[in-house]
Amino acid sequence: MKIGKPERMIINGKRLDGRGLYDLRPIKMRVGVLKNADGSSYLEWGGNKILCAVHGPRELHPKHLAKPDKAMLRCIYSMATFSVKERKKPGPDRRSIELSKVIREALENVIFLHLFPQTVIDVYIKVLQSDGGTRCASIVAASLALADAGIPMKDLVSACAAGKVDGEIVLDLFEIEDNYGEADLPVAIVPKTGEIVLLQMDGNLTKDEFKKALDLAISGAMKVYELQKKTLYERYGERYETER
Amino acid sequence: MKIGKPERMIINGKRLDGRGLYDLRPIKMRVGVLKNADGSSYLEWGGNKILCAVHGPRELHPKHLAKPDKAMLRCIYSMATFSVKERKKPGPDRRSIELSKVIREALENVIFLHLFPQTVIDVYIKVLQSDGGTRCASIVAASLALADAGIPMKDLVSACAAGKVDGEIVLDLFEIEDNYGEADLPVAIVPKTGEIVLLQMDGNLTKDEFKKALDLAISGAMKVYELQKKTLYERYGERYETER
Amino acid sequence: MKIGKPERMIINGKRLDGRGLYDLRPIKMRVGVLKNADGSSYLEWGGNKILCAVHGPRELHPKHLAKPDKAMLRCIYSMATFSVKERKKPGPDRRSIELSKVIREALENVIFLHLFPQTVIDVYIKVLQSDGGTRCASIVAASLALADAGIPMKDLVSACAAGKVDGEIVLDLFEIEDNYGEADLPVAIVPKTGEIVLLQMDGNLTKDEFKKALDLAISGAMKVYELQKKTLYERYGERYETER
Amino acid sequence: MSYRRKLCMRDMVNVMKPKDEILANLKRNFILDILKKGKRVDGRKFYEYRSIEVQQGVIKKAEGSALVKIGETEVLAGVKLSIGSPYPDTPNEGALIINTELIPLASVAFEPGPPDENSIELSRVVDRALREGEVLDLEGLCITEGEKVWLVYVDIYTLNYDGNLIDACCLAAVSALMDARFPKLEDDKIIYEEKTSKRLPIKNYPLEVTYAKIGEHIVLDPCYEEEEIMDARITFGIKQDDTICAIQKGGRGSFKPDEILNLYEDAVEKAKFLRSFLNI
Amino acid sequence: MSYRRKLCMRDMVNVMKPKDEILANLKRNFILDILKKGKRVDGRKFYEYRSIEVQQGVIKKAEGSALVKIGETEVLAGVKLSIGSPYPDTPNEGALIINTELIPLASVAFEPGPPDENSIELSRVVDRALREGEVLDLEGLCITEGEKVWLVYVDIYTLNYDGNLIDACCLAAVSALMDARFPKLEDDKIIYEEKTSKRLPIKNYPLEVTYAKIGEHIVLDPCYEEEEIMDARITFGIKQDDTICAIQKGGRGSFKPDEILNLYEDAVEKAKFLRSFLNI
Amino acid sequence: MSYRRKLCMRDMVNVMKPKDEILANLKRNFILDILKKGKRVDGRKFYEYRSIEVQQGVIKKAEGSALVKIGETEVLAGVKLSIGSPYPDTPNEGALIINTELIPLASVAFEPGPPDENSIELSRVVDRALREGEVLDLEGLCITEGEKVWLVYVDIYTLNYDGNLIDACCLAAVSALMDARFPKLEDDKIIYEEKTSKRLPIKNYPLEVTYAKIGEHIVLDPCYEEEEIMDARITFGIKQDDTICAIQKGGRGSFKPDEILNLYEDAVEKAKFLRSFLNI
Repeated sequence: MKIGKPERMIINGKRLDGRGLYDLRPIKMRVGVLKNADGSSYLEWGGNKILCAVHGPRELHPKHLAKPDKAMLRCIYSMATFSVKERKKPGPDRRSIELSKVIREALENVIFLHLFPQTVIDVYIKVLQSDGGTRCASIVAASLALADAGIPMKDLVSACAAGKVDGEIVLDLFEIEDNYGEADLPVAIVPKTGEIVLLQMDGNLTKDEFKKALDLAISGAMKVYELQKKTLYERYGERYETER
Repeated sequence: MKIGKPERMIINGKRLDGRGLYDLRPIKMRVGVLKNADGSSYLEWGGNKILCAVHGPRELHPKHLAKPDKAMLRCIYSMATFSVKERKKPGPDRRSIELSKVIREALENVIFLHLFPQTVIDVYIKVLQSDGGTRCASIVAASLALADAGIPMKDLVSACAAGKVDGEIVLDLFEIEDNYGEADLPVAIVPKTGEIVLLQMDGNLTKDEFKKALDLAISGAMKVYELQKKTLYERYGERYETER
Repeated sequence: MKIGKPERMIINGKRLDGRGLYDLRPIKMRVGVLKNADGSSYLEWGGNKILCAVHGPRELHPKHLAKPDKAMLRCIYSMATFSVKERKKPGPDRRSIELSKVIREALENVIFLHLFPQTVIDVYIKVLQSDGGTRCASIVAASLALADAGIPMKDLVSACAAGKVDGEIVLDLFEIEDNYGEADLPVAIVPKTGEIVLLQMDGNLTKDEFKKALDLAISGAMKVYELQKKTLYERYGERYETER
Repeated sequence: MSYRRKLCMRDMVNVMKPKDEILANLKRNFILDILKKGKRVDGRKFYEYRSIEVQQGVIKKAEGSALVKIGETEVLAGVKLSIGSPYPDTPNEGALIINTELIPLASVAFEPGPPDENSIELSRVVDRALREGEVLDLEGLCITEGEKVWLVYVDIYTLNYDGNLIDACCLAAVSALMDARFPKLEDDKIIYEEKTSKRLPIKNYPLEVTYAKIGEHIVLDPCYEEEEIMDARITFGIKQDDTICAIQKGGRGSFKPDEILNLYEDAVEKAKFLRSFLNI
Repeated sequence: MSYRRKLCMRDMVNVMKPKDEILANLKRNFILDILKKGKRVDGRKFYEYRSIEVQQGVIKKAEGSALVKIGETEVLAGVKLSIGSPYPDTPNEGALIINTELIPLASVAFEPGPPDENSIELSRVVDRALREGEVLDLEGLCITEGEKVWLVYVDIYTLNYDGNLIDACCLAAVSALMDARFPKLEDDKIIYEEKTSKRLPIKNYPLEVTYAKIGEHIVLDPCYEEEEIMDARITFGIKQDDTICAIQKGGRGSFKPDEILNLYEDAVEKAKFLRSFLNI
Repeated sequence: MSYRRKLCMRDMVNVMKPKDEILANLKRNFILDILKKGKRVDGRKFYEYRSIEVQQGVIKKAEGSALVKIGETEVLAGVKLSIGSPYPDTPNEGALIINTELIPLASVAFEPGPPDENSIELSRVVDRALREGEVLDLEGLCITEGEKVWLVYVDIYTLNYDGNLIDACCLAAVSALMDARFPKLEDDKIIYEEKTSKRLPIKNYPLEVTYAKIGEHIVLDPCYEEEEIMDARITFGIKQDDTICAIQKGGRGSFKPDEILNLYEDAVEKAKFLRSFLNI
């Protein structure tokens, strides 16, 4: 057994942070928080604190990299050195390069990139504090910032993880559960259609557990979607409507 | 004396792998082994296992790097991490950069580069297993792959090393002889003309020893040349003829 | 107290190298020392030995980096590995990148960059031996090399440091004073106008000390300026005249 | 569109599609047309692997090695051992370090230089299945608790790229680990020249199974032409007890929950099929 | 010009200035015109800071943290502690390692990738004030002389760039150091989850005050529009005893000696003002 | 052409040669014409060095140093010592680490940045002669067997490039090693300020001699103009017992075996000549 692992992580149906098995952590969202960005958002999700800026669409230099029929989407996910227990070395590591890729692919699904040929849209995600589940939180923050930038999308992307801890399927793992639990299943969806645009898993699940976790994660993402819409509504004074 | 050095490397005129002083190790050659490459080859030479792919001639990007009157030849020699006793760190080191350069220069001698202006020809050499003499083996593999790619050459390049071990001039050193011997002299030639297109030496030789080793290496390269021609003949059903 | 720090650095008004408080170290200057450079200089200033080469103005590649209305000035300050007590690792470090920037900015002040649109002027400074005060010495060497290259300037830039050692304000700190003194204040000026084009400080000074040190550094730079003019005069047989 | 919109004028921009885009669309339509007829571009069934070959022991210098071919896709995995210190929080465990490299031999699409995001994703996806699937009993790699442990490096090179590198690399890695033997240890120094007969402490045999989604169609083991135009990809890491140990979805396309659950079931069967090439 | 002149013919070269240059000149003239009237582009007085906010303790994972806003400029500093060996020539001193990063969130002008010269200069200028201003008593970071000392990392990220990052970063760093508490130490292992109530050994409160020169005008705390067209910049690091601990002049413009001496006096007052946001 | 030929249509491609190519050909023809008359572009004989200067002790901060000029080619070598651990398989030997850098001061052809292949080849060719020629008795660098040995760094900078850097760098390196003195050692700490009178354990004096082949002509010590258009280059590392310790052929041209044997004989004489500048 790993040194540092708690003996039990679920006691009388309650998790170490007091939540029930299927509870989300508290979530706060704001958009338009950075003056210089074309769109921006700040998200607190449990102990996660995430700042996201969107620049663009704007011309891409050098021009030969630009795509003639659509915008290029670039995405950089990175963690502040002090966002984790032991100081993280600055600069990109392999994990953040992979995460940047899967987050970008999830966002590409909903953005009408063909409306902005020859341009680039940059999404910068900075994890200021990390507490498990930063990739889901990052996608949620990024789609808010894209909406704030006025970039047309078929829908917001929403996301939530489920997983297995002490033999139980639970929603929205926090750091300790992430580190010492049996499985983590982050899922991002396009809420209107129910399509899954990000799916990763590591750990160990039987078929039934997997089915249960997948359903649970999707239901979590749907709750987060309501918060996203509310945030945009409060900011822009109208009910959030998707494009077309 | 270095720890690990055998007390004697030649016993009763036989080398540690059982060869006589002037014997080549067993050599196997194949061409056309990789589907995606324009030309490819696989070479086993003693314990060396080398895979080579040729891509091109094809357009070079960015265009301003292209040469208006001929093809650019690029060559990358690299070793698999598990090709040596102690795992090699991935990525290019100074040795492989130097070897890539001298191998490229040897190949440039024979390729009719002026037939393909504005293009690039890439030669990728991967040493999958190393047992001494990889640069000669790489040149031999590369010229087979270039021939397999149908790139016109004035001749194949062939190569072999000679050296000094336990005071004797010997042909085609294997790893232990390379590490603990007194001198290593890799030579690449254009067999038809006898020109020397690669020549390096490290160790210690008198003038007479050098002369003897040079002659021996050239004779070794001529034997390898016969194998190269045979390989191409078997593959292409006609006697190998050089371009004009 | 740092290990290695001398107990006293000023004894009876004399410094460890025998100078009085307001004395410059011996300075030797030469121009036109490198055949390949468009302009060059060699400077010995106390134990500092600095070689400087200027290449340009010449066309800048790739062209899109060129400035349409003036020359780009690039400057690289670097130290030889053996210029310091313990071998310096090769390659640029953060200190030399900062110094390159502030030296370039000082030189930009005097060069008529708008006379050479679309071009680049490169200034390469190599510290062969270091003995404290290399940034001032580098600026002095660089403006000599620029003059040697025939690049029009409104004036030479001259420079000198002052500082605080053992409680006294002194001129032109050498290495030990630099390492163990209380403050170092390098200053570069345009002598004709008295403008300050480089100013840095680290250490601790009261207002009166700062004023005294600044005056002293400027007076030192004026003395160095005379040596610069003399050097150019001896080389080019006419009194140095600034442009326009 | 009912809220702030900075960029509406951009919609007017009208740019000619160059030939590359047209060509890509033609290719996609060609492959889609075939799929609509229930066939694949190379004649396979939708949920069928290409021919598979596994050859162990090809690199004697390595402690273990395996060459795997899936159709024309070809990868080589080698295992090297060395000795290191354990992590402070797992003092009695060795380490497994897996690295996959997209080398330019395999395709003109793979550039020389440091690994790009595709290379890193591949490397991490293979690593994830083996790590989470507990291919090795890491405690079996302990030499002296808290001091010395075996470090097991698995390096995988792509030799020819014709689609579905993930499954090939994972199969090659497991096969090379099975092939590996500990080298002799003398006074804590490794005598690489002398291999013992002792195998690595293999605990599980996790393998990866990858599907591509093209339009509404899903196919197993995509070949190069299919990968080139696919919308999305999904990989399942499956252990021999049929549990799942890793998933990775890739590409900008999407999957429906039902599709994923169905593919999971198929993947369990396919993992069994792959495991037959390892004789287990 | 009375000596060798290689390049006279180049003077003839006549190149059209493109729009960018024209635009830059227009901007500069616009701001200069306002300055000539004794005003600034955002309505401030010449020697006036924008509104300042300091918020400590914003990142609980860090040992200390502070968010600082100067107008729309926003930076976040975090302090992390670890244990290391002292330098041989200072066996009883810990170390302070300060790093400032210009991240692209803050401005389209900041590119991703390794730090450029602007980033390095900013980082070093902030470092210089804190190091030379002896913000920490490094001997108070010693755990075991010659063996173990605390390493104090201060990492500062720019969140929004609207000019004068130096003053904001320095203020944030000092504030984060003041906010920091030592974590618990158990058998020389750091228990990051449990902070003690023990503060870092703060010795001085050095702060930086920056002025920009535009034409003949000098203004405190330049905003983005002013920095964009300024000729030169000067920064003073000031300790609470009003002595100076660091200076950095930037830009291709120049200062007169008198200007510098006058600015020093003003900077002493402004440093007091900044210190009021730290409640000292 | 008697076998598979994929690319025949490319032969048709007809591209105008730009001016650069024409200029290079003109230069080459000009130099070849002179060579055909038995002369060289700078008036030397074919097998003649340019004037050589060797100046030791030019950098006092270094343990040893030498400035070498061959014609207008100028290089500076410096020796620095430090203390390190021996390699496990040579516990009683120190190490010699040689590095040569093509710095942009020396030529517009040398770009700033990490070393390119030319820089690496130069560095390794100089290293090879010194290492294989056993310039130092590495056992004489042992301080405590298996624990502490001297590391000898030789760093060589090109100051002005006018051809034949190899010979100049090798001569400078040997000369700097001969100039070097051990610094004082106190409790295993190096007192760099105090040099002892003890020299490094020089064992051999290997030097390098380089020839260029232009057309059918071979010349010693090529100058810049000759290197620019040469077909090939060959370098011999020669010890003072006239044996050979290193060879490097460069360039896409070729040599005949007889040419190489003849050059070897000449190189032995030329190495003696070079050694006279070291007073041995």
